[in-house]
Amino acid sequence: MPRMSQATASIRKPHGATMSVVGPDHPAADAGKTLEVRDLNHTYNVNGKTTQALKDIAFNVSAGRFLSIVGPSGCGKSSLLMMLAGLLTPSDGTIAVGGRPLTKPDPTRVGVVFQDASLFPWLTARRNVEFPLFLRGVDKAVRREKAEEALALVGLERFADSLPHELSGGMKQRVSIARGLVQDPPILLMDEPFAALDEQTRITMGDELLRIWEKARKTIVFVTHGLSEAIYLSDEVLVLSGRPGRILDRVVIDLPRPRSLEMMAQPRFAELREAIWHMIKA
Amino acid sequence: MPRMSQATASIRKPHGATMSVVGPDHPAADAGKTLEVRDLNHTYNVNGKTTQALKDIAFNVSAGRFLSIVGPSGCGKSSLLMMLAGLLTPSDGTIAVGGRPLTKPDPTRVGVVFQDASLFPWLTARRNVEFPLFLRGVDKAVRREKAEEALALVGLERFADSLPHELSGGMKQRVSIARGLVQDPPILLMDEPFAALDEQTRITMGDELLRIWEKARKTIVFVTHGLSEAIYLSDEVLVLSGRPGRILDRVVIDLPRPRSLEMMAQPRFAELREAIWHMIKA
Amino acid sequence: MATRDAVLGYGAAGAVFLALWEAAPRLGWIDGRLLPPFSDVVAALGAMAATATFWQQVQLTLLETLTAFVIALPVGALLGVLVQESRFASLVFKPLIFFVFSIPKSIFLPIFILILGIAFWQKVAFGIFSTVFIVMMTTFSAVESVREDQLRVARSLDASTMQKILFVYLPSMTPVLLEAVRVAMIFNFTGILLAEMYASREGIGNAIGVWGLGFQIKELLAMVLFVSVLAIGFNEAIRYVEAKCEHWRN
Amino acid sequence: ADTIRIGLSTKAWFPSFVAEITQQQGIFKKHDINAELTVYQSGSEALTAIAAGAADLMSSNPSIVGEGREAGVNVKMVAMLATRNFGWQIMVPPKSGIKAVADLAKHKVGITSAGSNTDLLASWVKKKYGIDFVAIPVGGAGLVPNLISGNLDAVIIYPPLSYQVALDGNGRVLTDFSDEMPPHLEAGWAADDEYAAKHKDALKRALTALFEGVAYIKGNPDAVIPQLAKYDGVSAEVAKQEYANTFGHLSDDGAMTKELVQETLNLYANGKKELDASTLFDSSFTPVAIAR
Amino acid sequence: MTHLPRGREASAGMSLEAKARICRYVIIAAIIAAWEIVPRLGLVPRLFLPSLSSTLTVLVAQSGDFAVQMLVTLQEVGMALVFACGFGILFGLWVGSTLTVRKALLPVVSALFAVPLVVLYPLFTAWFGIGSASKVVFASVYGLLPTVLGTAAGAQTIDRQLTQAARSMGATRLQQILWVTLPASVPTVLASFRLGGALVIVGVVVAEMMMSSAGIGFLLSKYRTQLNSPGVFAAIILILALAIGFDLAVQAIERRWTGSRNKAAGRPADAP
Ligand SMILES: Nc1ncnc2c1ncn2[C@@H]1O[C@H](COP(=O)(O)OP(=O)(O)OP(=O)(O)O)[C@@H](O)[C@H]1O
Ligand SMILES: Nc1ncnc2c1ncn2[C@@H]1O[C@H](COP(=O)(O)OP(=O)(O)OP(=O)(O)O)[C@@H](O)[C@H]1O
Ligand SMILES: [Mg+2]
Ligand SMILES: [Mg+2]
Repeated sequence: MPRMSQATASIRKPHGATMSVVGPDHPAADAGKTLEVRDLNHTYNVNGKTTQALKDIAFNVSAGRFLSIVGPSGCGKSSLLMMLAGLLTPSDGTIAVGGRPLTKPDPTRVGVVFQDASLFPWLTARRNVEFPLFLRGVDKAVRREKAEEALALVGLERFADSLPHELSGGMKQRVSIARGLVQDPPILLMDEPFAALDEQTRITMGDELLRIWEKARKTIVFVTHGLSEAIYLSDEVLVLSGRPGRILDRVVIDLPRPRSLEMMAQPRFAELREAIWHMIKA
Repeated sequence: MPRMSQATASIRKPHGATMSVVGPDHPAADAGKTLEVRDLNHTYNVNGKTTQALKDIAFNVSAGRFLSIVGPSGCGKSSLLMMLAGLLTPSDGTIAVGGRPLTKPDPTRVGVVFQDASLFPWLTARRNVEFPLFLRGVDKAVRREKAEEALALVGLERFADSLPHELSGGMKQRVSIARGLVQDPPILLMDEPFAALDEQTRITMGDELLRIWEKARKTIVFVTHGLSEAIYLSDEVLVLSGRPGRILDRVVIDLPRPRSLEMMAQPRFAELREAIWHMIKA
Repeated sequence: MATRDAVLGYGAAGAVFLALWEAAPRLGWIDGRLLPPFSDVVAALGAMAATATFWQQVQLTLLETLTAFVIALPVGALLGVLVQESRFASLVFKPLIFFVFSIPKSIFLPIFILILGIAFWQKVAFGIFSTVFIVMMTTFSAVESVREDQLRVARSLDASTMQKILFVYLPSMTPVLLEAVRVAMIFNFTGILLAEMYASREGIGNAIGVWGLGFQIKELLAMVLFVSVLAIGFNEAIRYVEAKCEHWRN
Repeated sequence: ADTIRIGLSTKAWFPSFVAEITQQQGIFKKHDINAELTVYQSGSEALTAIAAGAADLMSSNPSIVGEGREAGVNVKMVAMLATRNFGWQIMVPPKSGIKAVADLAKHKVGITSAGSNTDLLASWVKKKYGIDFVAIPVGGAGLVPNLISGNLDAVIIYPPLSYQVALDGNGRVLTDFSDEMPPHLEAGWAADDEYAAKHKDALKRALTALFEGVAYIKGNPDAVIPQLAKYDGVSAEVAKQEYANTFGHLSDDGAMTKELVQETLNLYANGKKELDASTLFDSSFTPVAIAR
Repeated sequence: MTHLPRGREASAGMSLEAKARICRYVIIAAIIAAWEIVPRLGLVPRLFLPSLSSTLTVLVAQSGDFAVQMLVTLQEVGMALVFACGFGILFGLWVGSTLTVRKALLPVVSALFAVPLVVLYPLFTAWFGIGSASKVVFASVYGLLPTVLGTAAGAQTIDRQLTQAARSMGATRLQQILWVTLPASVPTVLASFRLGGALVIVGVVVAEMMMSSAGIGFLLSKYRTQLNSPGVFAAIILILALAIGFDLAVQAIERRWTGSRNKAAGRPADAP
C-alpha cells in the first residue's frame, strides 16, 4: 500500500475512481482545455508476452492546470502521454479532451513534445520547428516569424540553420520543445522535455514555460524525473507506482504563484518533495 | 572571468596548461588507466559554417579516478567524450591513454556509454549487452552469463528478451549502461547515462556504478547535468564554460568514501554544489 | 571530396577504358570482327549522326522512353507506398506483384500488340509495364526504411496521407528512391528497345534489331555506345540530385 | 484510299525489300492503297500481329501458314514470290575441316531459333543426309559472332548475310538450299482471311502494286541495287549478288499451285502433321495482272 | 519510445493475415477462372491465351521434357543467384556504408548498368560460349547491379549512431558490415535479394530464349516460334513456379528475421 501523504491537500480515492481537483486560482473556464481519463488500463502484447504498463488510471485535469507526472522508469508515463495524444489506443478505458472523446491525434486540441527529440534529420532546426505550421498551411512569413520566436525562446537563434546531426543532445531537445510550443495547442503534453538539459538551462526553460503557460492559459501535462522540477512548475503532481503504473497519489502543490527559485529553499517545498519522494520509494 | 571557487582544493592554471590531480586515495598505479589530454581544440566545419565546440582543453586523469564533466548544453561535452573514445578526431591537440596516443576506437582500453542509448533495434536487450563480447569472440556461455549479470545490475532481468522498442526510455538507457559495463574496459566514458532515469533508480544505479568502480579500480569519465550527482559520484568535477567549451575549473571533491545519501545533507556538499553552480551560471 | 578530383579520376578511368578498347582489337588481343576498335565505332556513329533518319529514330525512342518513364515512376512509387502502408494490401498484392515481376516481360508483347496495335502507345505501355513493378518493389523497401519515430511525429500532427508521403516518406526514402529511378530508367529503356525490336517501323530498337540480324557490328556498337552515353548522362543527373537532397545525411 | 497493314517477317527477308520498293516508288499510292509496313522480329511475330488484328498481309510461306491455322490464326497464302531458298546456305569457318554436308554429323550447327525456318532446314538436312548434329539456337544476331569465335562448327544462314559473310572471308559455303531443295512455295504473301473476304478489291490492288514493284525491281537493276545495298546495310557487291540470285528469280504474277504448296509441306512438315495443302492457299487473287 | 499497435484492422475477428490470404486466393482463383473461360468464349485468340486446361494438358503430356529442361534452368539460376545475390549484397553493403568507396565506385557501377545488356547478348556469347556459362554470367550481371545499387542505397539510410556504437566496441570493418549494417538494412537487403533473385530468373530465361539448346527459356522460345501457345504458357507456369519457390525461400528468411525482432527497427504496420 502506498503511503498517504499528509503533506498534501490531495484527495485519494480507491483505484479506478476519479480524482478531480479544480484549482482555486484557475476557474474551469475553457472547456476545450480539460482532460478526463477514465478507467484506463494498458497491456502491451508482443508475441504472446504481455506487459501490463498501466493499471486503473483515472484522473481529470481542469482547464489551464499544470500537471506533472512522476514515477519510476518504465512505469508507463510515456505510454500514458501517447494515449492522451491519441497515438496509442488504450486496452481499456476512455480519454476525453474538452468533453469530447479522443481517439486519434488532433493537433488542434493536443500538442506533444516527445521523450526522444524525434526531429526530421533532413530539415534544419528552423524548418523542423516550422513543420507543424507548414502542415496546417500557415503562411510562409508567419510561420517563419513564429519559428524564429520559438527558437529564440529556447536559445537557439544561432543554430536555426543547423541540421539535427549538427546539434548536441540538449540542443535537439530544445528544438523539439520549440516545435511543441509553436503549435500553440490548448493542451500541451511534454515527455521529459528537459532531461538532456543542464540545470541552468533547465531553470530558464522552466521559467519560460511557466510564462507561456500563464499568458496563454494552456493546460500542460508534464512528465519529469525531477521532483523539484515537478514541484517548482506544477499545480499538481500525479505520482505513479512502479510497473504496472497505478496512481499512488495526486499531490496539490500549494505554493503561491509566480514561483521563484527562492521557494525551493522554503520548508513547504522540502516537505512536498519529501512526501513525494517517500511515496515513490515505497 | 569565472569565479575562483574557494570551496575546493582544485589547482587552477591558465587555459591550455595542464591540470593534474592525483588523488590521495588512489595511487597512480595502473598506467593503462590514465588519460592525458593536451591542447585540445575542436571546430566543426559544415558547409563552410564553423562552430567552435572546444577550446584549449587540457587535463589529466590518473588511473582509477572518477571524473565528472559538467557544463551547459552544447558546450562540447559529448564531443570531448567522442574524442576520448577515438571516434572523433580533434582539430588540434592530442589524447593519450595509458601513455599511448589514441587515434581510433580501442575497446580494450576505452569503453563508451552513449548519450542516446544507441541500441541495435533488432537485438533483444540481452543480445545488445552481449554484443561487444560477441565481437571479441567471447564464448557463448560466458557472454550470456556476463550479460545476465549486467542486466541484473541495472534491474532489467525481466526484460532480457525484450526488443528495444518494447522498452521505455529509461530502460533503454539502462541497457546501454549494461552494455558499457559488460565490456569491462579499464577506462569507461559515460555520456549522461542517467538522464532518462527517475531519481530513485538514478541513485541505485549511481551506487552500483561506484561499487563496480571501486572493485575494478576503473577510470571513469562521466558527463552529467546533475551537479549533485557529479559531486556524489566523483573524485573531481571538470567544469566547462558555454560554447566554445573551455575548462572553467577542476573541482576536487574532498568528501570521504564510501559516499552515502546522507552526505548530501552535509554543509560541505552544499558548499561544493554552490561553488560549481556559481561557476556555471557566471 | 573535391569534384575536380572526381572528374579527373573518371576522365582517367574512361580514357584507359577507351584506350584498351582501341588497342585490344588493333593488337589482335581480341578478334576485331567481334569488337571493332573504338575509333571505327565512333566513325560509324559519326556517319550515322549525319543522317536525318538517325535523329528521327533517336527522337522517337527518347520520346517513348520519357513518356513511359514520366508515367511509370510516380505511379509505381505511389502504388508502392500505398500497398506497403496498408498491411492488408501488402499481404494481398506483394506476392502477386513479385510473381509478375519474375516473368520475362517480353512474353507479354503480343498482348500489348493485341490491345494497342504497334504504334507509339504500345511501346510506351510496354515500357511502363516493364518499369512499374520494379519501381513498386523498390518503393516497398524504401518505405520500410522510414523510421517509426519520425512517422509518429507526423501522426501526432494529424498529417494527411498525402502530407505524410510527401514530407516524411519522400525525404526519408530519397536514396532508395533515387536508386529506383536509376534502375527504373534502365528497365524502362530496355523495355522500349525490346518492344521496338519485336515489331516496329522505326526507333532505335528497330535499328539495333536489324543490325544484329545483319551482323552490322559497328553500327550496333555505335548505337549502344550512343545509348550508353545518354544513360550515363541521365545517371549523373540523378547523382547530382542525390547530392543536393542528401546533404543532411552524416 | 484503302489501308493495308503489311507485316514483314524480318527486314532481311527479301519480300520486305519488295514491299519497301513498292512503297518508295509510289506504286501503292498509284493503286489507291495506303500501305503501312511494319518489320517484325520473325514470321511468328508477324503472324501474331495478324492474330492481334495489327496486320492484314504478311510475307510468309505455307509452313508458317499451316502452323498459324493450327494455332487458330486464319491466314492463307494469296500470292507466291519464289520457289527456292536463294542464298540460304550452310556455312562453315573458312579453315574448317568440314568439306561436305555429310561431315556435319555430330557437330554444332547454329540456327536462329528453335522452330524457325533455319531449324526446319536443319531438320531437313538431317533427314536427307541421314546424319545427326546438334542444332543450337543462337538468334539471328548470334550466328556470325559465334561462327567467328569458334563456338559453332557451322551455321545455317540467310541472305544477304550469307553473301556478306562469304565476301568478308568469315565463312565458306558448304551448300546452298536453292540447289539442295526441289522447287516449292518458299516465299509469298499471306493474308488474313477476314481481310481477304471483306476487302477483296483492296487486297487485289495491293498485290497488283506489289508485283508491279517486283517488275520494277527486275527492270531497273542499276537503280535498285544501290537501294538494296542501303536497305540491307551491305556493300554494293553483296547487293549485286543478292539481286542476281534472288530478285532475278521472283515470280511475275504470284500464281501458285497445290503441288508447290504440298511440296513445301512435305519438306518442312517435320513428319509431324498431315495438313491439307488446299486449305493453306487461296488462288483467287492470282495470277496478278500488272500493267507493264 | 512507445510503439504503436498493429493496424486497426488487426483487432477485428479474423486475423488480418487470414483475411489477406483469402483475398489473395480469391484473386488467384479469379485469374485461373478467367484463364479458362476467356479463351473458351473466344474473347482472346487462342494464340495469345490458350485455355488453362489445354495448357495443363501440354504440361502433363510433356512433363518429362519439361522436367529435364527445368533442371537445367534450375542449375543456372542457382549458380547465378549465389553470385548476384551473395556477392551483390555484401558488395552493396560495403559500398553503401563507406563514404569514399560509395563516391568512387557507385557511379561506375551504375554507369555499367546503363548499357542495355540484352542487346549485346549475342556478342556476349561469342566470348563466354553458348553453354550454361554465358547464361549464368548474363543472369548474374543482370541481377547483380540492381542488388548492389539497392543494398548500397539501403545501407546509406541506416542510423549512423549504430555504426558508431559498434566502432566504439572495436568492431572490424567486416564485423560492422555483417552485424550492424546488414541487420540494420534488412528490409532493403531482403528487397534487393528478392529483386536480384527475380532478375536472375528473368535473366536466365531470357538468355535461354535468345540462344541455347536447353532450359525452360529454350522451350519457351521454341514453342513461341512454333506458335504452340499452350506450350508457351506451360513454360510460363514453370517459370512462375520457380519464382514462387524462390519467394518461399525468401519468406522463410524473412520470417526467421522478423520472428526474432518483430520488425523492431522498422515500422508500424498501420496506415498513415
Ligand atoms: N511497444 C511496446 N511493446 C511492449 N512493451 C512496451 C512497449 N512500449 C512500452 N512498453 C513497456 O511498457 C512499460 C511502460 O513503458 P513507458 O515507456 O510508458 O514507461 P515510462 O514511464 O515512460 O518510462 P521512462 O521513464 O523510462 O521513460 C515498460 O515496462 C515497457 O517495457
Ligand atoms: N556533427 C556536428 N557538426 C557540426 N556541429 C556539431 C556537430 N556535433 C556537435 N556540434 C556542435 O558542437 C557543439 C558541442 O556539441 P556537443 O554535442 O559536444 O555538446 P554537449 O556538451 O554534449 O551538449 P549536451 O549537453 O546538449 O549534450 C554544439 O554547438 C553543436 O552544435
Ligand atoms: Mg518514458
Ligand atoms: Mg551531449
